Amino acid sequence: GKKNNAAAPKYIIGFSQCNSAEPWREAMNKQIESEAAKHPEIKLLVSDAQQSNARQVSDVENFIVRGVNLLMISPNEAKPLTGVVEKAYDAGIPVIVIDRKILSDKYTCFIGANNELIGKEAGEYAAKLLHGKGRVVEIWGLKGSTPAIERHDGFMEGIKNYPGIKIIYSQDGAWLREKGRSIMENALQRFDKIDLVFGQNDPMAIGAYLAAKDVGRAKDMYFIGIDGLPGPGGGIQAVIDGKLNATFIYPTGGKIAVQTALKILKGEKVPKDITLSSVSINPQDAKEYLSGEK
Amino acid sequence: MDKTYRLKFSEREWIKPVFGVLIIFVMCIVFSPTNTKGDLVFLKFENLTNILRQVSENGIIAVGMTYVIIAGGIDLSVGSILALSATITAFGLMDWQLGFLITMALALAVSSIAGFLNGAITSWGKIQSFIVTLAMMTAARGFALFIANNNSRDVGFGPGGAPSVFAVFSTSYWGIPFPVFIFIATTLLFLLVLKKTKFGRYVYAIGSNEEAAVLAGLRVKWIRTYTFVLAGALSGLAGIIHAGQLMQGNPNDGVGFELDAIAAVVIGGTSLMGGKGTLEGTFAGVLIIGLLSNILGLHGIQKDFQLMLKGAIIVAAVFVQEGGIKLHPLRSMSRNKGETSRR
Amino acid sequence: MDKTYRLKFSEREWIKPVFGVLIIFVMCIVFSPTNTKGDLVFLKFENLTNILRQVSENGIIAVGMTYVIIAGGIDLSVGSILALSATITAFGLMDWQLGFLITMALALAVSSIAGFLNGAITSWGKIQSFIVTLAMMTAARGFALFIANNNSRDVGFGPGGAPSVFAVFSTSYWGIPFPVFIFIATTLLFLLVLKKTKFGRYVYAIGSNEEAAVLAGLRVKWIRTYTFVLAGALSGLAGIIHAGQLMQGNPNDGVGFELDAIAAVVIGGTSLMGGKGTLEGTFAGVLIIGLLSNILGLHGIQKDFQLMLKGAIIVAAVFVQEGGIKLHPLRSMSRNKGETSRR
Amino acid sequence: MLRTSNIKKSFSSVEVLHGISFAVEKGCVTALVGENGAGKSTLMKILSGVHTDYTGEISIDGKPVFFKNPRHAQQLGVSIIHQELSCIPHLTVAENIFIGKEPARRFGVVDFPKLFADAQSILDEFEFPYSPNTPVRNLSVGWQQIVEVARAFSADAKIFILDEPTSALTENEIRILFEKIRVLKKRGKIIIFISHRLEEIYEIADEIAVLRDGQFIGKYPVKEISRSELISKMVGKAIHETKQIKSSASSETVLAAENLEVYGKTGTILSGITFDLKRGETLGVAGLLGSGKTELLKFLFGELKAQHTGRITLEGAPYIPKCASRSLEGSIFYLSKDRKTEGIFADLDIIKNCSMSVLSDFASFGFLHEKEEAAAVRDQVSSLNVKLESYHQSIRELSGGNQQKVLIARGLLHRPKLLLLDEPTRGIDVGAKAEIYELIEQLSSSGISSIISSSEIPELLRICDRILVLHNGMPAAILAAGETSASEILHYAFGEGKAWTKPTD
Ligand SMILES: Nc1ncnc2c1ncn2[C@@H]1O[C@H](COP(=O)(O)OP(=O)(O)OP(=O)(O)O)[C@@H](O)[C@H]1O
Ligand SMILES: Nc1ncnc2c1ncn2[C@@H]1O[C@H](COP(=O)(O)OP(=O)(O)OP(=O)(O)O)[C@@H](O)[C@H]1O
Ligand SMILES: [Mg+2]
Ligand SMILES: [Mg+2]
Repeated sequence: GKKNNAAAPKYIIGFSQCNSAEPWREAMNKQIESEAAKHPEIKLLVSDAQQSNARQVSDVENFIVRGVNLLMISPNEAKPLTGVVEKAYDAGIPVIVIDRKILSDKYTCFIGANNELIGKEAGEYAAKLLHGKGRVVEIWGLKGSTPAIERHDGFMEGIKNYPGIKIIYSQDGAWLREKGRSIMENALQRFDKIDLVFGQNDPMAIGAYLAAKDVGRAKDMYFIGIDGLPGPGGGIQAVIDGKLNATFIYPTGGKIAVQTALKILKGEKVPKDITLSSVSINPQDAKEYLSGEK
Repeated sequence: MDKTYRLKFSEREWIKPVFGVLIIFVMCIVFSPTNTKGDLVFLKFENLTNILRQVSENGIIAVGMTYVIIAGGIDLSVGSILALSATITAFGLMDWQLGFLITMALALAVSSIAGFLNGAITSWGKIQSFIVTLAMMTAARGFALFIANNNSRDVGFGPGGAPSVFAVFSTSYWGIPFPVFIFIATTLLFLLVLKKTKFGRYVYAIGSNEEAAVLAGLRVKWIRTYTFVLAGALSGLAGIIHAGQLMQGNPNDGVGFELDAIAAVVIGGTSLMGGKGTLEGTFAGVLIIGLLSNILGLHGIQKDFQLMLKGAIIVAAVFVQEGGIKLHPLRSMSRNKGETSRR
Repeated sequence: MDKTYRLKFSEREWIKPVFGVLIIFVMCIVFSPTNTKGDLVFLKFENLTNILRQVSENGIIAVGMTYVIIAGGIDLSVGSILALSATITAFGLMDWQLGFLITMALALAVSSIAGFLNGAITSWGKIQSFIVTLAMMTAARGFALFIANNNSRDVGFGPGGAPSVFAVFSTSYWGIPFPVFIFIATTLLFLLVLKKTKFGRYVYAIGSNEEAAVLAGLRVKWIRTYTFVLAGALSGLAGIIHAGQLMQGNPNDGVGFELDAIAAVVIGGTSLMGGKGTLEGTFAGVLIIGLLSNILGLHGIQKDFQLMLKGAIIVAAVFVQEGGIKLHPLRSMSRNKGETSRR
Repeated sequence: MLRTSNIKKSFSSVEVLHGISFAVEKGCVTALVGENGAGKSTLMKILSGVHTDYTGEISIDGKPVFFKNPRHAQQLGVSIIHQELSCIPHLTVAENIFIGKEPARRFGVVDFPKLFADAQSILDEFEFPYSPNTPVRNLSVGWQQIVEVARAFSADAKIFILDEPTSALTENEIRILFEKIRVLKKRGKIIIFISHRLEEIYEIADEIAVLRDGQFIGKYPVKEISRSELISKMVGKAIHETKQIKSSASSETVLAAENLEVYGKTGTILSGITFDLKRGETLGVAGLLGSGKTELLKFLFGELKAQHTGRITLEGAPYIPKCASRSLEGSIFYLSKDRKTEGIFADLDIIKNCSMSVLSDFASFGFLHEKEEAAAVRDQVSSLNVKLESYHQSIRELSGGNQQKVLIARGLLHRPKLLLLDEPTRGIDVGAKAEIYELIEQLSSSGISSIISSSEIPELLRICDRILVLHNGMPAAILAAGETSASEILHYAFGEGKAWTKPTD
C-alpha cells in the first residue's frame, strides 16, 4: 500500500530488485518499504526484474531517465548489471548495491552478507550434528546462479575435513518449496538412509521436511536451511516448530540500505562496504531470537 | 448395414498415448536404480504413489485444459489461477478465519470467475484466447500478490490456525495420498461428461468447425465460455490442493504450469487445432511427464543432461505414438481429407 | 488496369495494430511522469531510444515467430535458443578464442540447426510443433548448461578476452543503440521477404490451407522447415545481441521469451490459426508491449497493481483494435466465408 | 493418350476401386459419371498424385508414369480442379490462380504487376466482378469455384481433370467454362470432366465413361447412349427421373416478406424483396452468381447479421431473424451450400454429425442415450441411401455427395416447418437427386414449406411451385414453375426484363 503524505517528497529513490518472487527478497522489499515509509521526504519507486538480467538493465535505465536522486539495486548477476550501474553512477546518481556486488567500483556503497561464509557455517554445523559421518542430500538453488554456487562451495568447505560426510544426492530445486518437496520424495525412494538434508534456502528445506514427514521419516534425519526469515512462514519459526534443525540468517540489509541512502542524500559520508554478519539459529536460541527481533 | 466395423480398433484415439505410457513405464523399470536391498526403486509402491501425487495438480489442471483445447482455445492463465486460489485458501483459513468449507467455496468461486472472464472476453470480445488468457495470467497473479500483500502465507493448525480437516490434503489413505483420489475422480467424472453428455459433444463440435456449429444451432459462445469456467475451476481446485500439500499459499507459485498442462494434453494426442482428443490421452500424457521426471530424478542426473534427455524422450514418445509404430492405418490418408493438422 | 469493380475490399490488416500503438503512445504521454524540470520523462529522446533498445531482442525474435505462426506453427524454443546462442558467443569469444566472425557464425549456425531440427521433426515426423519446440526448449537449455558447465560466462575485453569489435552491441550511434538498428533492419528485410517474395507468399499459403497448398504443388514440408530455421537463426541473432548487451552468456537467460514474442505477434493481429498476419502488426505489437512496460516502469508502480493493470491494458488494446472501433467494414461478413478464427 | 490399367485402391483395407482400366484420348472430352461414392474422385486423385498407395499402372502416351505427389503430377502435365474447393483463403485471387508459378524477378521477388495483369486477363473471360487483388476468403463459393477453374486453365498442361467444376456455378459461367473446354479440346488436350448434371454432359462430352461401385462399366460415345440407358448403367437399375412434382401448397401463408431491404457493410445486398410462402409450398430462388441467393436464405435464417428494413411475418406474426439457434427452435432449418466450411464436422462421425441439432431429444439430465440417438440417425440416414462403411466412421471419409445426404438427414431429424436449402443437390448423383426430390414432395405434402436456391434451373422447374428470380439482389420476377421455362428464367436472371411484364420470347 502507498500512502501519500501531504508534504511533497524531496527525493526519489529507485530500488531495482532482481526478483520479488522469493520470500527472502520479498522480505528485503518489505524492510525497505517500511523503512522508507517512515521518511516522508523520500518517494520510493520499486521495480522487479523477475530474475532477468535484461529486464533489470531496462529497469535501471528507466530510473535514470526518470531522474531518481539515488539508485538502490540488488543485482541479478554481477557482470550484466555492471554497465548500467556505471552509467547511473557516471550520471551523478549515488548507487547503493545490495547483496551482490557489481564488477566495478563505480558505486557509492555496498551492503551485503557473504554467502560463502554462511554456506561454510552450515557445513560446519552439519558436521557437528552428524559427528563427522553421514549421508547428505543437498537441494540446490537455481543451478548456475551465484548464491547457489557460493553456498554450495561454502558448504563443501565446511565439511571438507570430514571425509565420512558424503553428498549422496543433489538436485536443482530452483529455490522453490514445491521443488524441494518433490526432489526429497525421489531421494527418499532412492535411499533408505539419509542423515541430513541441506536446503540452500529455507523454503526448499521445509519442502523436503514435508516430504519426509509424510512418509514418517522426518525423525530419522536433520534438516538445515538458510535465510532465517522472521514471521510465521519464515525459517526461524520453522526451527521453533521443529521442522528445521537449524537455519542461518542471511540478512537482507534492507533497513540499513534506506538509512544509508538518507545519509548519502543528506551529504553525509558513508563507508564503501558494509558487510552484514550472519547468525545461526538452532532450536535452543530460536525463540529468544524471534522475541528479541520484535 | 452397420457391419462390424473394421476400423474400430484404430478409431480408439487414446490407444496411442496409453501405448506411450506403457513404453515409458517399461523403460522406467529397465532403467530403475536399485536401493541397498537390491529392489527396483522405481517399482516400489511408495514411489508409484509418489508419482501420482506429484502429477495430481498438473493432472487436474490438464483436465480443464483438455476441454479448452478440444473446443479450439488455449488457457495460459491456469498457473496464475492456481496461485490465486492457493493464496485465497491460505488467507481464508488463517487470516480471515472463514473455516474450511467457505474458504474452499471462495477459492473455487474466484477461480471460476477468472475462468468465466477468460471465456466471456474471448467469446463476446472476439479476441483470441491466447491473448485473453495471457492477460489473465498477468492479472490473476497481480491480484494474488495484492491479496497477499506480496507475501506468501503459511498455513498452520492449532488455535488461531486452520481447521484440522484441512490436513486431509496431506494425508494418505491405504497408502495413497488424498490428492491422488481427487485427481482420479476428477479425471473420471469429466471423462464421462466429455464422452456421454450433450455438453461434451458440443465441445468437440465447436472445436471441429465453429461455423458449422453456429449454423447447427449451438450456442457456441456459451459453450466456449463453459470450457474456460471449467479450466478456471479446476485450476482453483488444484490450487487448494497445492496449498494443502505445501501448507502455504504463495502468490508466486504455479509459474510455467500452463506449459506442463498443455504439454500433457498434446502428448495425449489432442490437437491444438481443436475438434479432437480424449481425456484418456491427457491422463496418459500427464503420466508420461510424471514418469519421466521421476526416473530422471531418481537417478539424480545433473540438470543439463536431464534437460537434454527429457527433450529427446518427449519427442521420441510422441513419435512412437504417432509415426513410428503405425497403429492407426488411417493416418496417412486422413491428410488428404480436409484435415489440416496444425504443425 | 483502372477498372471499377463491383466490390472493393480494403485489406490493410496492419492498420489496426498501428492504430493500437498510437493509442498507447498517446496514453503514455498523458500519463507520463514529469521530472524535476517539469519535462515529460516519457517523451525524452533517451527514453524513446531506451524503449527501442529494450524491445530489440524481443522484436527480432518476434520476426521469426511471425513467420512460424503465419505458416500455422508455433515455436516455444526461442528463449532457450537465445540462451544457447548467448552462451556460445561468450565461450567462443572468451574460452575458445575463436574471434568475432567465427564465433558469430558458430552461434548462428547452431541456432539455425536447432531451428532446422524443430522444422524437420515437425514436418517429417508429423508431430505438432508445440510439442517439438517444447522438447527443443528443454533440450537447448540443457545443451547450453552443458556447454557452460552449469555456469554463466562473463565477457570481458583486453588480452585473453573478447575482440574489441564485440563492443559494437553496447555502442550507440547518433544516440541510438546499435541493437536498435539491427532490429529495424531485420524487420524491414523480412517484411519485404514476407510481402514480396514467393517464399513469403508460400508461408501464408501453407498456414492458410495446408491441404490446398499440397494440392497446389508447394513443398509444404520444406517451406515450414524454413520458417523454423528462420526463427532459430533470428533467436540466435538475438542471443548474440543479448550477450553483447549484458556482456555475459548465461544459459539460464531467456526464460519466458517465447511468451513475449508470441504475445507481440498476436497483439499485432496475427492469428494463431495461421494464414494471416503482418510484420507491421508484429512490429506494432512489440512496441505496444515495450511502451506498456516502460510507462509502468517509469512510475515504479507496485508489482501487484502493475500486473493487474498490464493484463487489463493488453486486453483493452486488442479490443480497441479488433472489436470496439470497426475500421474494417468486411469483418462480420468474412465470418461467413470459411474463416473460422481460432478463439 | 492417358491409360490406366487395373487400378485398385483401398482405404484402410476397404477396397473402393476394383481394378479400373480405361483410356482417354487426346482432343476429346471424356465425361466420367457414376453414383456418389462410385470412386470418381478417388480415381482422379490417383491421376493427380494425391493418392500414391494404389496398385495398377498409369501410362501417358504409352509411357508408364507414377505420380509421386501433386507437385510431380503437375510437372508431368496434369492440371486438376478438385471436387472440394481448395483455394487458399488468405491469398488474393491472383495469387491463387498462379500459385507455384508466379512470375518472379530476382531473389524470388514476385512481379506483382504482371501477376495481377495476367490474372485480370484470365478473369475477364469469366466476367469476374472483383479485383484480382481480393482475398479469396471474401468470395462466395461460386466465385471461388471460378478462381479454381481459372487456376486449372492457366496451367500449361496436357491433361485437364475437372471434378464437378460446375456444381457451384450458374448457366452463365458454365457457358463460359464450356467455351474454354472446347478451345482446349481443339488444342488436343486430354480432358476428363465429372458432373452429376446429365444435361451438361450431353452438351460438352464426346465420350462418357461410367463407374459403378468402383468398377469400370464401360465407355460410350455420347451419341450412342440415351439418358435412361446411361442412368441404368450408372445405377445398375432403371430409374425414373421424376417429372414435375405434385404441388401441395395450401392457401395458408407461412412466411411473407414485404419490400425487404438488407444492407451489408458496403452497401445494399438485397432490395425490394417481396414474396409469400404458403404452407407446403416450395419456392425456388434462381439467379446468377452473386445475385444474392445465399444471402437471402442466410438472412432469413438469422445468420447474415445485417441491418434490414421491411416487414417479415412468420405464421402471421412479425418475424425478425436473430440467430441460428433461435431459428432452429422455431423449426426453421438451413442447409448451407458450403458443405466443408459451414456444414460438416470433419472430425466427428456420421451419427454425431447428424444428431448435432437435436441432441436434446436424446438426453436426460444432459446425458445422452446413445442407442436411441444411433437408432434415430440410422432410420433417417438409411432412408437416404447413404453409401457408408459404418455409422461410426468419420464423415470426412464419405464421398462429397454422401456427406451432403448426411447433412440433409440432419435437417430432417429436426422435423422442421420451414426448410431453407441452398443448393441441396450440390454434388448429388442422379439417383439420389430423384430421391431427394421425392423427399421434398413428401415433406411438402406433410405441410412443410421450403425455399430452395439452386443454380440448376431444370431442377427448380421440376421441384418448385414458384420461382423467385433474383438479379443483383433485386427480384426480377416470380414465376409459376408450371408456366415458365429455363430461358424465361435466364432472361430475368440476366436483368434483361424489367420486373413483372411477361416476356415475349
Ligand atoms: N479418405 C477416405 N477414407 C475412407 N474412405 C474413403 C476416403 N475417401 C473416399 N473414401 C471412400 O471411397 C469411395 C469412393 O469415394 P469418391 O470420393 O471417389 O466417390 P465419388 O465417385 O467421387 O463420389 P461423389 O460423386 O459423391 O463425389 C466412397 O465409398 C468413400 O466413402
Ligand atoms: N464478402 C462479402 N463482403 C461484402 N459483400 C459481399 C460479400 N460476399 C457477397 N457480397 C454481396 O452479396 C451479394 C450476393 O452474394 P453471393 O455472391 O453469395 O450471391 P449468390 O447468388 O448466392 O451467389 P453464389 O451462387 O455464388 O452463392 C453480392 O453481389 C455482393 O454484393
Ligand atoms: Mg467425388
Ligand atoms: Mg452465395
